[in-house]
Amino acid sequence: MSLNRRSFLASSAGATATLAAPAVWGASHGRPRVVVIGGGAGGATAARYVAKDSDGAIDVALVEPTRTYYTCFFSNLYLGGFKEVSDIGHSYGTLASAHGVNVVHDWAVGVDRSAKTVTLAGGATLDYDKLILSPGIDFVDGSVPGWDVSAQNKMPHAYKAGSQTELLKAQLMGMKEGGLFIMVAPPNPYRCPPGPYERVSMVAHLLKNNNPTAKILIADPKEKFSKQALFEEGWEKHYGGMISRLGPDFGGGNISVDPEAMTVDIDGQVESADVVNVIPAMKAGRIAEVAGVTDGNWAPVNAVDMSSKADPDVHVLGDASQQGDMPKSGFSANSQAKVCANAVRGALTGSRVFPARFSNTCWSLIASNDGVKVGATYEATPEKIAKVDGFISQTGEDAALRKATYEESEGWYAGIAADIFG
Amino acid sequence: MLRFFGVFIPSIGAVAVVLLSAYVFANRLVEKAPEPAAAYMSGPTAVQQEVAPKEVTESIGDADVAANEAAEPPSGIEEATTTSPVSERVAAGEKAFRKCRACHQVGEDAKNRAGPTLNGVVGRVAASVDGFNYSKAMKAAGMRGLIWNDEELAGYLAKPRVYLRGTKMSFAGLKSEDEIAATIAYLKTFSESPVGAGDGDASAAAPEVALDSSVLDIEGDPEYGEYLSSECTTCHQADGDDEGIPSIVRWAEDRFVTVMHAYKLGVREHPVMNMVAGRLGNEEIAALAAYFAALED
Amino acid sequence: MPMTRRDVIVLATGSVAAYGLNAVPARASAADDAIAAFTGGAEFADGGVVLDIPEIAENGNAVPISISADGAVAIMVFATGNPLPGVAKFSFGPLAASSFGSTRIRLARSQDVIAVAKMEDGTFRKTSRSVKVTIGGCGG
Amino acid sequence: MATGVQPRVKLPKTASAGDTITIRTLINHKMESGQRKDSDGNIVPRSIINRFTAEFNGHSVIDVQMEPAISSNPYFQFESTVPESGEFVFTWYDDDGDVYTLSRRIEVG
Repeated sequence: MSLNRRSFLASSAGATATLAAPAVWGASHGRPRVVVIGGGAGGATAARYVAKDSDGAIDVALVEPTRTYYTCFFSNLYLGGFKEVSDIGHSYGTLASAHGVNVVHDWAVGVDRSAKTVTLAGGATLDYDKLILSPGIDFVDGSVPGWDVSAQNKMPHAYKAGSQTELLKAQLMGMKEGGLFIMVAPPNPYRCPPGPYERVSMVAHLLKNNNPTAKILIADPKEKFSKQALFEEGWEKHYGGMISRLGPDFGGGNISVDPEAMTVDIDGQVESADVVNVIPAMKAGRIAEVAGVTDGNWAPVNAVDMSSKADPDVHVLGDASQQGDMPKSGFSANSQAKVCANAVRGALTGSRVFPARFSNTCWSLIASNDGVKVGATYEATPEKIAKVDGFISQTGEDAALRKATYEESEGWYAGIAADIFG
Repeated sequence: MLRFFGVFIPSIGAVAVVLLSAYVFANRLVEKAPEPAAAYMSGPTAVQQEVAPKEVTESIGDADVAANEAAEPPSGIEEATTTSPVSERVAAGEKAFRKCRACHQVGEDAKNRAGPTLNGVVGRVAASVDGFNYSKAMKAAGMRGLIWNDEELAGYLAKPRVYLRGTKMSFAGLKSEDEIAATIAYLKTFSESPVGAGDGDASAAAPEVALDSSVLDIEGDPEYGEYLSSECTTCHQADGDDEGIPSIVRWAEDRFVTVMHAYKLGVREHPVMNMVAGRLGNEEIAALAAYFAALED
Repeated sequence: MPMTRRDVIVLATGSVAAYGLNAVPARASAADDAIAAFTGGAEFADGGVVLDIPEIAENGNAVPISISADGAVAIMVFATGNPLPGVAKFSFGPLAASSFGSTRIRLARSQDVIAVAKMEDGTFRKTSRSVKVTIGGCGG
Repeated sequence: MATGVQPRVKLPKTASAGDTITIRTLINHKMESGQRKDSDGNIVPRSIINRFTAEFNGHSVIDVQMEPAISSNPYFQFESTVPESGEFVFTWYDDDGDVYTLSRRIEVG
């Protein structure tokens, strides 16, 4: 998950033990050192691949405050009742035991790029030869007037999986009969372009069974969204009349909320809602900004090795990076991590470095056994990560194909989880 | 008329087996080609014709076995006493098959029991009997295109658990080569048209693209393959587990290469695989094949 | 995202399932009959109606369409390839600032969409547009 | 369909006399076409909004007769002249006999 400083300060449970004494670890020997910040799809993959492929030649530390990582991907399926929360939780045990990654459960709070050190909330300092930042997202303050993280227990974002996702589901389960669920959708660019719309599908699936007269309203600042035709076709087919979306032409981009009153003001029209899911505008996880590698909301990178344009010894992966044509997704982060790991290992040990190649596929579940997907391959150009080729599911596909697509997504989940966490 | 079909249909089947074997052997029999790798699209017949005649002569005998026996049910013991060497072999096979009967049924009313029915087993794709709960290893073998031809069956029957690690078949194996050959001959009598016997899966696993040996013989660079494999392991699990997405580890290299080219050329259809394979060159496919073939547990 | 409209043309073969897939495609005469019902069989001139609809509809369940005709009292829209060709009839009152309307319609498949305007003088005008129903959407 | 149907309208709050204003309307409704079959193969009965009207101070602006080919959650955009201050009344007629109305005042200054 992302390193949200504020949620850290708000919670006392997060930052306690560390596995090792990092200062000793840093100074004890001459092997090159890689520090990875953020144990999600980008960071954990990078840590695993650097450690696994260098076979002990490089010391790898992974800084991640949580001991159990809940993937954002498939968290919507938990909302829909297709997965248990335990299905999307992963521990870091294998990274440590099988690959020798030094997993440090703490928050990274400072980066000194000239001294090449990372400071942790617990006070320790880690030296690095190469720093890999994969902190995910944070929210842009004030992007939804009336909402800030202090309101997340009234109006959850559920866009970092875990307790927020569970809270949203509990609210949905407890919603009064015929109640109204409002989603405030985010502006581009944001984590997982089809995510909000898969979530709406899964919420509709949940409500269709538990609360069939309930309604869903999406307030959306975007004219168009990912897989729109597929989602709209599915919504009409499975949840006719339940879901409405107000785009910018109906003021979907002019929103404010009142978490105490549980109201959403859509372009001057005040709606009383029973459950409100606010997904604010996003930016790179805070530590990227602290490290000084962001330009605006995101961190520009060189596509060839995911190194920061501000510092060749700092690499930025996944959602936090300005990743050209690639969407912000767990798959993308995992793909970028491997390119980065190959380059970092080459720079530190002289191992062979192969050309960068990226790919992404995003599966979405619309209803039971009705899965769709979109994907593309990418390459590195001097300007950016550039798209090579792509595909998307078609409207009107038969049920068997959609079922197969869903089953494939389950296989993918098992595959990427093994690829990230070992 | 019935007798005529009894003879005829298995022959077609045998030829089909031959064409399949031709593919398997093409790599070895066709002269190492001097053509550039780019010429891998040579027509399927070009490769197959060169080897097919030889194989046909070798296989006709087997086809005849199947033909003769299919005409008369093997239950006719007196039939076995009519002294043709072929019939003798089948009779010996029937006897050997008693060891298998505890788990496997053949014949008209055969049903899946502890093991799948073996009607049509010769020439069919591994793990292709509907409704039988195969082991993960067997399913993976079917997915990568293992076809139960004489060679594969002989290997498997000799030492099942060595030949196919992870199989559920808890049988030590048949002891002598004669016994194995006889059992296969007997099983062929229940395999009217050994290849694609009314089963869509079989045709799907037949080699869809005939690749020039210059493509099949590229020595893959396993280190490059390891790097490239990271694109695969986002979905396909490196330890060979398969849950909705097939395992791709420890395939024979030429099978791997053929399947990837089938995706690349669109002969096999799957949007993700068509896209991924579409940008892999011959060297890259060979590298991947080399890496995954050698991958340990 | 990365998928351009041009890519989409190449990729797309889709049909629209939710509406009318099970129905027998309407014969041309069904649309002709519906138009005749609106015009009372009167002759009409081609042109003079603006029918704004995408050549390629990314989602057959919601195809944006705008119609206008200066001086029209009513404009009716027909989808010749739908099981029921009638779509909507816009009648403009005295306070309409223009004979203009915009909505979203369902198209069961690729087909011709026709707008017929009834003018103040009782004459009729017609414009037809061919629409390819396919799928688009952005990457990611 | 009588539950939870909520019409929405977007138009300016003020205008000058004689101005042309653009009005957008949206109502959530499944617009069941009567052409579709459910998973058991039975035709799902038609249930649509069949007419939409807009009036200003009792005078017609637009009157739309709708067929099942109008997309779910029907949307309309059109233009009105505003001669004076007054009230727009928007009305949607459901197949099931329900009528949904929404009024909006506009001040001409």
